[in-house]
Amino acid sequence: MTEQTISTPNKDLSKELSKEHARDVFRAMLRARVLEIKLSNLYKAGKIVGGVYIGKGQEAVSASLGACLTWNKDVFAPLIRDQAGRTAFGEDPLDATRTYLGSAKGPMRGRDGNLHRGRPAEGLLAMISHLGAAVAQVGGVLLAKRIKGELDGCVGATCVGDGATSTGAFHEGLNFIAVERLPMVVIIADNQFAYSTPNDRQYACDDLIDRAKGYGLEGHSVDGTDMLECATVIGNAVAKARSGGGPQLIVAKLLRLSGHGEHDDGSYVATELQEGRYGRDCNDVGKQQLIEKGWLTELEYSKWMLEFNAEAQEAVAVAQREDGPNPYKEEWSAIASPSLKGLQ
Amino acid sequence: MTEQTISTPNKDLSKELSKEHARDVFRAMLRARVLEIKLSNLYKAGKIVGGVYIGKGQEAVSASLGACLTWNKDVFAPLIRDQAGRTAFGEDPLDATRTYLGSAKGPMRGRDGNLHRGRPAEGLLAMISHLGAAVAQVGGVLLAKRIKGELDGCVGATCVGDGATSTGAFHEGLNFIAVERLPMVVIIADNQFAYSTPNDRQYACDDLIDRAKGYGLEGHSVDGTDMLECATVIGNAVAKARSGGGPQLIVAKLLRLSGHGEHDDGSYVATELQEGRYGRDCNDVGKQQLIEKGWLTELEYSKWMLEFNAEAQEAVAVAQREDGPNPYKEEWSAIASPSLKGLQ
Amino acid sequence: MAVTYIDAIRDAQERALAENPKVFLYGQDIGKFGGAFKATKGLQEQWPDRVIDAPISEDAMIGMAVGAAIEGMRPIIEMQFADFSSVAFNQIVNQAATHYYRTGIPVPIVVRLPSGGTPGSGPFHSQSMESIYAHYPGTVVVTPATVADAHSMLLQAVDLDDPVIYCEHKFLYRWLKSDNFEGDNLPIGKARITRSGKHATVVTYSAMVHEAVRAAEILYKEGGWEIEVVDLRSVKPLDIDTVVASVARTGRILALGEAFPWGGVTSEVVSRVCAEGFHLLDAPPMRLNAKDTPVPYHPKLWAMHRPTPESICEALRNLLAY
Amino acid sequence: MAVTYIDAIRDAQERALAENPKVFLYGQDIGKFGGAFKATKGLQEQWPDRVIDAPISEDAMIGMAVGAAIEGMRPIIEMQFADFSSVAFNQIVNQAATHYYRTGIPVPIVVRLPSGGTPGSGPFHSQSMESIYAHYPGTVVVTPATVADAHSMLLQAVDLDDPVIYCEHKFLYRWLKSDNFEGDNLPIGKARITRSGKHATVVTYSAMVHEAVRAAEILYKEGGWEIEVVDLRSVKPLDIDTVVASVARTGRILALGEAFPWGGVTSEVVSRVCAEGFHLLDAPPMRLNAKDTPVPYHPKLWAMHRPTPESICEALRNLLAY
Ligand SMILES: Cc1ncc(C[n+]2csc(CCOP(=O)(O)OP(=O)(O)O)c2C)c(N)n1
Ligand SMILES: Cc1ncc(C[n+]2csc(CCOP(=O)(O)OP(=O)(O)O)c2C)c(N)n1
Ligand SMILES: [Mg+2]
Ligand SMILES: [Mg+2]
Repeated sequence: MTEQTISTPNKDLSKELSKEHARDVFRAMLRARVLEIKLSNLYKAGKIVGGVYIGKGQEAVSASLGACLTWNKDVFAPLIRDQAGRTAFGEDPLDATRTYLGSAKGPMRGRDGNLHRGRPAEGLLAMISHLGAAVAQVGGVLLAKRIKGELDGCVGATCVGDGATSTGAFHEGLNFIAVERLPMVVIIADNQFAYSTPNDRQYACDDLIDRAKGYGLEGHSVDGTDMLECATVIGNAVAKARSGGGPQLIVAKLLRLSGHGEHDDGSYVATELQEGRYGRDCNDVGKQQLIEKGWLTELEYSKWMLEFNAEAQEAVAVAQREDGPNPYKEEWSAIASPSLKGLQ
Repeated sequence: MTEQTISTPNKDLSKELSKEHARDVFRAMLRARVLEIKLSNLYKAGKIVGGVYIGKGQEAVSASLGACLTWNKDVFAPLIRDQAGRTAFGEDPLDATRTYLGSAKGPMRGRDGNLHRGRPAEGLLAMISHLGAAVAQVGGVLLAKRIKGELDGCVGATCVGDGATSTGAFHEGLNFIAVERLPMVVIIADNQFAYSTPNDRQYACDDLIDRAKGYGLEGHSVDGTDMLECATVIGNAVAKARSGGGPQLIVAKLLRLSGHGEHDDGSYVATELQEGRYGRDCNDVGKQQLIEKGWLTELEYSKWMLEFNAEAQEAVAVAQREDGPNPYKEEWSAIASPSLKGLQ
Repeated sequence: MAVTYIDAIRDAQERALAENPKVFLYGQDIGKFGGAFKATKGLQEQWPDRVIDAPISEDAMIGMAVGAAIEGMRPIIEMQFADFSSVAFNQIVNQAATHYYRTGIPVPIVVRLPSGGTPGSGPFHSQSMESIYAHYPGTVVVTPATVADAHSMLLQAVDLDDPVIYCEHKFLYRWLKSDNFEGDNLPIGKARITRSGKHATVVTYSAMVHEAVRAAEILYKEGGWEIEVVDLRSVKPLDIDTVVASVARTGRILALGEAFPWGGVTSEVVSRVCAEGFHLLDAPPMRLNAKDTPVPYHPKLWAMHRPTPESICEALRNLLAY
Repeated sequence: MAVTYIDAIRDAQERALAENPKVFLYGQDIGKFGGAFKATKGLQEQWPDRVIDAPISEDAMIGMAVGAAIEGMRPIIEMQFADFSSVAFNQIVNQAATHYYRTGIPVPIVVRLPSGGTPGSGPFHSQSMESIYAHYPGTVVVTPATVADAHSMLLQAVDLDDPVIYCEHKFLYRWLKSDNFEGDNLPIGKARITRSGKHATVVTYSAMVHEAVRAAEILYKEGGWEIEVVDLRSVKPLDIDTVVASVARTGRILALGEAFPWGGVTSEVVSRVCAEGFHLLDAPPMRLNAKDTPVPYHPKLWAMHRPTPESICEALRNLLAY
């Protein structure tokens, strides 16, 4: 697990969802959920400094995206609620635990924390906090690949929330990828809240998918709680972008099933919403759907749960055993150029 | 002319365009054109430092907006090509000549120049250069009026170009006014170029009006070279916003009939475009339309031209006679608070 | 009953709303939720029309505020974190800060920036941006270090006619307590001698005032050194008279700040002291800032990135030994 | 045949494109049109896929560049005016400048900022933003003052692994001429003695180097004063060794800049000289900056807003008289 072994082959999904792919998506959803529950517990036990932000309820959307992306070939900029997408894409759970727990061995070496992690050299960008900023960045990776003549068959992807759609960065980024017609998929996970702010204080259109046309993007709507729908729609959108169909915008409707972070009880989310159409848990839905299709048995499910629990447990244990960064051995420089090291 | 005398009464336009209003719009178009030709000539003669930016070809759009706004009540943030809107709204031509020629008596006192002028206390905002920044600002004026209980019957307005739609500021501003449902009219004058950049490098949708729905704005398209259509459509949109119909987005199609500024020959504009549908001059169209309707005679037109030429001539002459700012008498402080004057 | 620094910010806003109908609050999650740090808790209930939730649009938030101020209002804008004001940078420095100079119409807005580092907050929730905004003509930048200053300076900021960047330090929010909000009500633009001394002066502001006092205590115990601590309170305008008067007494100065080391408040302080009190200096004026990297996430790195009582003592020992 | 400062910028970009397939140019109107200042004239014809017109989206332009750099490219981004980089501020300081520190993956981008005042350009087409970007860890900020430096430093900037803010002064574009682009090819990070002297040192950069030389000439004629002029060339890193060595010779320093007076390069220079060469100073280190207002439009105001040979001479006379 310490090596980067989990990767997903380049899937060129046809309209028909395969059993194999659906199971991959669901496994990533489960793995992410299990890992995030661990992280949440660690936070509540005071073992994680800063904050923990989980993607409960958004796993179907996120995993459906990540499962279509190929490590070391595609580029993915996950945001706040994309543990499932990271997992499906191929992020090692140790990257998460090490970053949250501040192990010096994590990809961020204690310099950055929680969600602000990635492996940019392998296609997983490390988000900054400023919402919307990743859209243009992913576009830049793709533009670079185009200039180098290496774009063929590649795709870029990112997820944002409803709140992030209000940022200028998001707008400029979307417009840029549309003008350049880059093979990119942008998912808006419209979970009805930005922190405490409900949609009616965030935007005034009926549905954010109404924005697709205005950018000249192909648009897709999806029920973010319906795993099979997510896997199909998102899978097709990725396949379309990959095969030259131009940039794709997907709006997934769902509900954030946690607080904004684990410090937040989310008590401002009305009960009607929790009990409403999008209040259901996509992981429950996904399990049900696979079982109904005969693509999963209860026994398998239990085995997976055991496996993922053990994996998460181990990832936490490893990270907890590791030292944090040693401030006395830090280089304390933000400069990369060898000729300028030590100058200020 | 040195006093602010020209103002337009609050017009609540019905669908039917009145002769009176159509003539007002056209007069403003002519006055602006005449003034800007003078300014352009001054620039070419080396009498204006910096640059001159004119609205040739965009007068119908701009005047149709300005003519529906009431000085000292409504709020208007003109942009680059809005001399006609300024004139129709009630800006004294002296404000233009004084600002361009750097008279200390102008509203900007030589501190800012050319288009960066206004009378914010009277509802005419003074643009900064950064495109898109005025949208939220106008919205802020309206929000303030709402909080004060003075919003009833007021309207706010601004114009931007096709290029400005790519800015994050424009997006954030539009979204904000939509969420607050402010009585505001935003016109996109899509003149097919942003400086030298043609639309296909600026946006990827078929028509910028496709963006209205995505913001939850009511949208209107108009042929910006057709004066009567502009006066009607823009007039109705302003009336609608004023009477509680919520924010309105108008996209006017036209062609910039000048260079970006008078330093630019605009040679990158293809002949087909100049000879195409939007290549015609709205001022010619407007004159023709009024004459056909029997709302204007050639004789009147000639009298107006004489009148406006004299007015522009006088405005230039006055400004040229006036002193520029005296740097030795400047306060050289950007601080307004009396208690902090002189501190740094 | 003790009140905290964040209580002071909340109470000042409550009073401003109560006393001045021109005041309104605008920011993300500040309404029913009461703000990410609860600085506006309960205020929307009392003034539903004057405590308004904003979309995640920092640029538009400031653009809006400028328009509202032109229309005579006195908006207080909450940035969720100072770091996100980077997105509003243009509207702050080019729209708000230039408006009075250009047009003669003032833009009295207050922009609240939850600033500074706390353990585990990382590069994008820890920044100190006072130097960025202070560089531009037309701004006022305040950096309260005490509960009473947090209170009175916010009220004063609302009354100023200029855009005020109000840098509130997150580390002080709940940690810093006082019996009440009362203080000496010094005006913005005046520094304060927080602790008097005679051997050296530390000029600082915001959370570092407390670290400086700690360092002063250590050195006093260690060798009877009496370190004077000057709290700038506002970094623009910067009360150089009080600073120079202190240097006149001590002959030695350390300018201390939590921000990045290139430029910034500490270099401005040193430069001004040189310009106005060079002959008073018995030793080279010194600076101590954070290290020249983004603010790190890990508490151990964070603790070494910013100045600490220990590193301040070390700097002061060098200064005293000169 | 004379070449100009803007020719140097254009030629350096041409060479970078020719020699390094990783280089590409991105900016508004830089393609067929050749850029607002013609710095990219004819380049798109030669490299249609590597000279790309951008929408008016400064934030996205830098976001794009960061992504491209991560993917191994070396983009050069043209801001139409430095002033508009305010809209890209967040992407520059938070995305580009932090990336290497956070991830270990460098972000080698060059951001060209047409900077500084020219008569009639006004508050939003005249700004000098070097201090803003230099404040942040992870940036390199260069400010060439000569034709040869404009050329060599742009090529060097492309080769550096960090985000480089390349501040090119618009006033020098066509006014500053040279026989060719050749120079001493000093590396970024090294200052240069532009004129040697023994009575006082002026430390400056960009267009002000030429104003300083003019002032030095005036004072030489006036009273035989020999003023040394140090051209910093890059303000971050800042070559304090060369500055201090100069102060060792002259004992007197004036830090001169065209930017706003609060903070900035001049205060950083003064502070560092104090830290590293205090004992060498025979007089208080002085600063001269622009006035504390936005850059005014009117040429008469503009000429008084920025330092001029006359105001520099006045400052130097005071310095020499101390
Ligand atoms: C530019 C910017 N402003 C403010 C914030 C603070 N912030 C972090 S997450 C968040 C809410 C995001 O909501 P949304 O985009 O809907 O994502 P969700 O949390 O619902 O997944 C806010 C306001 C930020 N990160 N960036
Ligand atoms: C944020 C920003 N970036 C760049 C510029 C420089 N600039 C001034 S006008 C202009 C073109 C504007 O095009 P458009 O919005 O279509 O208006 P038009 O000139 O066609 O009326 C540009 C790029 C600017 N003013 N603001
Ligand atoms: Mg959300
Ligand atoms: Mg245009």
